[in-house]
Amino acid sequence: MVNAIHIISAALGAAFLLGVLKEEQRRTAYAITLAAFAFMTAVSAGWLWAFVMEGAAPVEILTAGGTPPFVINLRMALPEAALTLLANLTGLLSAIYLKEALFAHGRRAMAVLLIAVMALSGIILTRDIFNLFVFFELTAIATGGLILLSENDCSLSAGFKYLIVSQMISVFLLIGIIFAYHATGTLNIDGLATAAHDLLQGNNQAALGLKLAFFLMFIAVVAELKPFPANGWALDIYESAHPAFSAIFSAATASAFLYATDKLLFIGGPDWYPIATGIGIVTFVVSNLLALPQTNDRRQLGYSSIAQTGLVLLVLGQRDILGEATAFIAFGLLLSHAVAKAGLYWLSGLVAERELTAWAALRERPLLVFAFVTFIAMLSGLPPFPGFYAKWELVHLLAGADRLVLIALILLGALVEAGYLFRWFGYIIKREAPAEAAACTTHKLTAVVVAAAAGWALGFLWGDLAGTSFGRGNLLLALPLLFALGFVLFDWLPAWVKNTVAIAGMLAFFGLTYTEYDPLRLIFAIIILIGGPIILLASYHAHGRRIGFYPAAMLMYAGLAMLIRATDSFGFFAAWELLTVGSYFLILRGKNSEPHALSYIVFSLGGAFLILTGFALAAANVVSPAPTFALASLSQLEQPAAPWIFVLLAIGFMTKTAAIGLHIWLPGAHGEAETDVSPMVSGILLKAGLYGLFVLLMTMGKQQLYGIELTHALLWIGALSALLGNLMAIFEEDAKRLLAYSSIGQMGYAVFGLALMNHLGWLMALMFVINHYIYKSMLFLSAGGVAKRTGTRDMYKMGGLITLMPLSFIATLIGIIAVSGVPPLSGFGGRWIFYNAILTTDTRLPLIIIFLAGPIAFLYLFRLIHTIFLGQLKDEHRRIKEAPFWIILPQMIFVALLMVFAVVPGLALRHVDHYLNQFFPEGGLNWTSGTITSNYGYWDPIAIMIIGGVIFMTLFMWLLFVNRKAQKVKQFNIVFSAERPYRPETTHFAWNFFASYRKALGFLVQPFVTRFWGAVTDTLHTGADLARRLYNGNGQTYALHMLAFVSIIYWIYFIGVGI
Amino acid sequence: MDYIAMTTGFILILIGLFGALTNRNILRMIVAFTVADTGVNLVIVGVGYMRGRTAPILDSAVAAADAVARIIDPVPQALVLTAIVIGVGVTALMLAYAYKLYEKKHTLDIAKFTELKW
Amino acid sequence: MVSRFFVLLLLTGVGAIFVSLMFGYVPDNALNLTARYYAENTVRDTGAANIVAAIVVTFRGLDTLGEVTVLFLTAAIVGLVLAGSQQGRLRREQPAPGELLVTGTRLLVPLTLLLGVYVFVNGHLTPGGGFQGGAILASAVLMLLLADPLREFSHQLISAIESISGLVFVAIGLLGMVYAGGFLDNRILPLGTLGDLISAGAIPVIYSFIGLKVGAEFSSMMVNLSETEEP
Amino acid sequence: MSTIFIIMSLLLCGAMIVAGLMAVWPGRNLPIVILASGLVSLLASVQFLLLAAPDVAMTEAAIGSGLTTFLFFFVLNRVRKGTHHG
Repeated sequence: MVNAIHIISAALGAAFLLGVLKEEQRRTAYAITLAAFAFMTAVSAGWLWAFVMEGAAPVEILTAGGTPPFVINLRMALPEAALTLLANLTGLLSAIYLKEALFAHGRRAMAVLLIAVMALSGIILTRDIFNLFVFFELTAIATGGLILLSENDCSLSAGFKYLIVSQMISVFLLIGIIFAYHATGTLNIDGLATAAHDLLQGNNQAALGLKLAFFLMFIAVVAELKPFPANGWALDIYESAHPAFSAIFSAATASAFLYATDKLLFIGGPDWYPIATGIGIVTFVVSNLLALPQTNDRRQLGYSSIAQTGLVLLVLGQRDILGEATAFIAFGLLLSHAVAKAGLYWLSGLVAERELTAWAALRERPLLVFAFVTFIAMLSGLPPFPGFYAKWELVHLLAGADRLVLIALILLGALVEAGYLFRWFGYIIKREAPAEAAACTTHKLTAVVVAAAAGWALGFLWGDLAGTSFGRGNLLLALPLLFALGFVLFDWLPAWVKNTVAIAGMLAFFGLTYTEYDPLRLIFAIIILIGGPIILLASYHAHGRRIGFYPAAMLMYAGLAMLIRATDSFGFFAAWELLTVGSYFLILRGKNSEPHALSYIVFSLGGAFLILTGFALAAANVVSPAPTFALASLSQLEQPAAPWIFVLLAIGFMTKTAAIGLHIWLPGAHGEAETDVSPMVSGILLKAGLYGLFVLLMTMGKQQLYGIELTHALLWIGALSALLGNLMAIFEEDAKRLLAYSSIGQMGYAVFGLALMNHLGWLMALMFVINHYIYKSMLFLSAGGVAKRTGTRDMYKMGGLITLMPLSFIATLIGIIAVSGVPPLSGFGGRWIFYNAILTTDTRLPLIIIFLAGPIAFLYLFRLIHTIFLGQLKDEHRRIKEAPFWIILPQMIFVALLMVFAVVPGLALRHVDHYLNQFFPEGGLNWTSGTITSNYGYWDPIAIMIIGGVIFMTLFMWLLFVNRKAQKVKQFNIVFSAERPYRPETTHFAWNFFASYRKALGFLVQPFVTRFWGAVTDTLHTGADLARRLYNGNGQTYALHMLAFVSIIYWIYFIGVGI
Repeated sequence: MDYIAMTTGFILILIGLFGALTNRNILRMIVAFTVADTGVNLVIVGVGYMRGRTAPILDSAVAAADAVARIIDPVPQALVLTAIVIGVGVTALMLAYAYKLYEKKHTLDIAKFTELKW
Repeated sequence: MVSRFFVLLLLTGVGAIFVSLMFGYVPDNALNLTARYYAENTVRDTGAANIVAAIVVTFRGLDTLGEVTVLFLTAAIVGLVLAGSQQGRLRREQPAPGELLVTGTRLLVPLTLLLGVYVFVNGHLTPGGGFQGGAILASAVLMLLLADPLREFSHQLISAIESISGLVFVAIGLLGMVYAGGFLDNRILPLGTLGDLISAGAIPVIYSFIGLKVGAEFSSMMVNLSETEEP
Repeated sequence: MSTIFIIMSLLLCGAMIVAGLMAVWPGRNLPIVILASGLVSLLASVQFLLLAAPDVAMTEAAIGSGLTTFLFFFVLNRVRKGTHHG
């Protein structure tokens, strides 16, 4: 192996060599620079390879032929190899990226860049505290120089602010070092640690001196991590410096300083862990909050960088409970942050304007969008990236030690961060692109692409590590996920090819796996893996390549498939996050869906975090904790933790079923989605939440919290969701939103059924799972087809389409018959089981509410037929045609399915009914050929079908007979007088159709919930906006912050701890 | 004497920090920081001092054999050498910045350079 | 003024830290572990009479390498910062420097240079060394600048001296890895007799190049600062 | 002997603090301020001699008080001329 000191000697040699060159020989100078960086990178990479692959032992590098502590020594071990590789690689890529700037500024700038990166390696490698100081100063000065590479004039003042602060830091550091040396007689870090450990045994004068000395060193190093509030200078640097430098500053510098902090914590010992944790968590949460109202991209990234550094500091401070896993977690978070932040800063150099919305310039370049997605997914800790595995272990270990407040704060910060990152992504996809598209040269692109590739590679590596160390699966080896990711690579193919592959793939996967499901899961598997392809048939109508659709859709389906196949909590949660992200991308594709997609992802991630916490608590409380905690062992949980876990998980799952209170994202998200996406997210995705509830109730059953039966609470939530969802639907003018609100109601029924906690209730919930998939998919497709043809979704703008779009009409008609539960269609089966089921409960009030919800459903469903297909045809719609074939085809399949299912419900339900016997032996149904018997009565689907059919035909014939002489009235056969109304639609009979009901029931549909969540976001924004005035831009104030920070920590530690 | 040097050093540090935080003129801030730097150096050398011993240089007066009993701790001195040079480096850099800032706005008032904030 | 009061308050806090630091300070009666080693073994290991010099150049040579790099960096950055401001020298009439100054300079510059060289060449024996000698060299350049503010200095030459000295420093360090015990080990040359000018292995060589380098760097900073165009 | 040293060093330190205060006291003109800070360094270098640190004393004298002061004056010169012109 090449001695690691050559990282330093090569950089210095090259830097000095540059001085010999003439100012004009820039090309040569640049070549030398790149060669030096490449060499440095190769040395680090070689060591990393040796440590990882060959299991090499850590190496001490001695200088001057002596032994430490008398000479300075460096150490090369696994962490050092990884971190120097990170630093040098970032340096190399930034040097490539900076080509123009470096040519403009000449060899001196190149030398400064080389030395800056070398100094970072020095910080990482050195084991001598004063040597650390020297490298600190080198870093600080080089930073002062590199800031000047920026084209932004303000960088000058930012650099000066940094120099002021670094002067203060070096004063504290030096004083600390000399007193530590005096107390221990050594400058060697390992020696200091040993000496400190011995000295601190006694509580004498010298120990006090050492503690103070350590305090000064520690605070100086931590100050370089930009802790809140002493970090205004760093934000200014991030905002104004050249993006390539910010990439180094964020990725490499922060990592090196974190490692230096780790070395200091090694000296100081566990006494200092709480302080590190405190600084870390405050910085993490506050910085993320402050980033919320930010509109400048680089400054926002700066806030995010600071936050991430705080998070890693927190991890270092939790070493006492994280133990062996510390490195896995800290590196997972750190590398995710570093790669993503470097990539994002490099990307920001391709965007001309500094407004976040200007990033829409990237939209035309799928490669860049993909890179961006990779980066924000890494930052948000989504699977399959290292941050995800790290977050999982972190939360689990914290939960094991009962540090729940910390978990809550971490997840709050993470949620806020995900919020503004995804908001940003929404801008890219949805905002108007500026005139000039992203300008990228090959070398700039190289840096971004390498970062994105590194992100995926790290994801694989971390999955592998998680597998070997913690017994979790490597997500990147999961077949469904690989299949979905394949679409990213082949996104250049025409849409129909991808569609075919997608359908074939899903069906094939079902074929491969269908023997593995139990009857309950089989139903979900069929809906996802067969139902999915049926909806995908509608996607054949799309032309062109439809970039981005298939990766997103397949990611969602992959997540769903993995969800129902998951047997342990990790697999379940990973799948949950995957399907959440996939569906978010899908939803975002809708024309006006930017805000709705954002609220969807925020609610979903919030819910996911609750689930994560729930699982973590469960893992800590399972009677016999296993390396992998099987979902089934949820049933072993006992008081007092069990009900809390139940609550966390239930709320988490109900964010997906859009239970009332958590529903505000649904109408927009489902309503604004594309024609073939709405059925996917409504018909299939919502079932994920129900599946979660099934799993939860199957394992945990009834739980009591403060004397409240939690399933009763669920019962109420279900009933209220049903009532209010239906009520909100009836006042809706927009056909797709109406259907969306209706989903809230339908899911309410299903939750209600589940919460009944008996055989029939569950059967009913399953009926709803199946039925809702069929009829909601069908109705959404139908409404989507109509909207496609008419160009509007407002129902009062339609009318009389029955003759022009007869197939859509039939689908809608069948659909609403099925939804409303009128015989003969399968909805009735659902109702029948439903009525049987609710009769088994003895809670009266929710029962009444859910009864009430029934007729209300009929009111809004009626409008679909009445307003869209009946009535007068609008003039502008005279020439429209039936919806495209590919949109009609799945609808017809659904019609057939409904018929079949209505006649032989036993096909699906019979096995489940038997299966449910193991949970509820009582109250099952009796399936004899043709008829189904319950305790309360019997149901003969075939007879009902026949009777229903006869009645329908009779009525239909009679209607034709009485209508044969009816006179047709032309639409304009009305005499208008007076003025043209200001809002013409108000004169339409179908507008505000249920206004009279609104008078009576309107108070129930006031958007209280929307206002509540709106108020929450507003408060966060306003608070953050006020708080960030702290950073008034004055270098002196920042210095004051630094001093205040030092004093506060001093008082907290020495007074609070009371030495 | 070590206490005298240390106390003076600490006082100089405080004076320097006070000056850097209250003077709005950039050049004065830099001057104040050099005062603080000198204070730091004084503290470091003060910490290394031992009563009744001589400088760590071996010559006719101090033979190599009894150096252990005669000389003071050489390490802080070596550290201060480095610290002084680094200090002057930072000072020069800050001065160059000060000049450039002045060139940009024709003022040396730090409170005028607050374009970046929030 | 609120702000000044606040500053005083915070500084009181910092002062409290310092006071308790002094309170925790226990004077040593004997050399501690590290210092003892240096006192006992410097001669054996390095052959230098000036223990501080031995520490600076050898034992903590990496610090010193960092230190000259700091100066190198600073000189480079000062050059970078002021690059935009050096659009040619002002050629306006300036009062000619006094005869005394010019003559004095002519006399003193060679002497100063000699003194500087003496200081760093003897660094391993007497107080002083590369940094002090370098600063003295730079003061010669300073005198020239004062005597004739419009004098053209060859940036190329300064930069070449600076860089080549730096390269030699690194190269000697690397030679230490090949021929002696490690990076910057001075025993690549014979240690000689204690007290001789040619002794202490590579220390005088390194210190000389440090002196040249430091002199060049300080000169470069000053020349750059003095050559800036007036705003 | 050592009493004389202590008295000298006390005097030096007093002088240093006075010079230091002069260097940061608001209102004094810049050349004085710069010279005062150079004086602090110079006095410190004498103090270093007393503290048996000749190497440090030389360095502080040459670099801390000498070169730094000149660097300050170079910049001050530019800035002041600028003020007169502008």
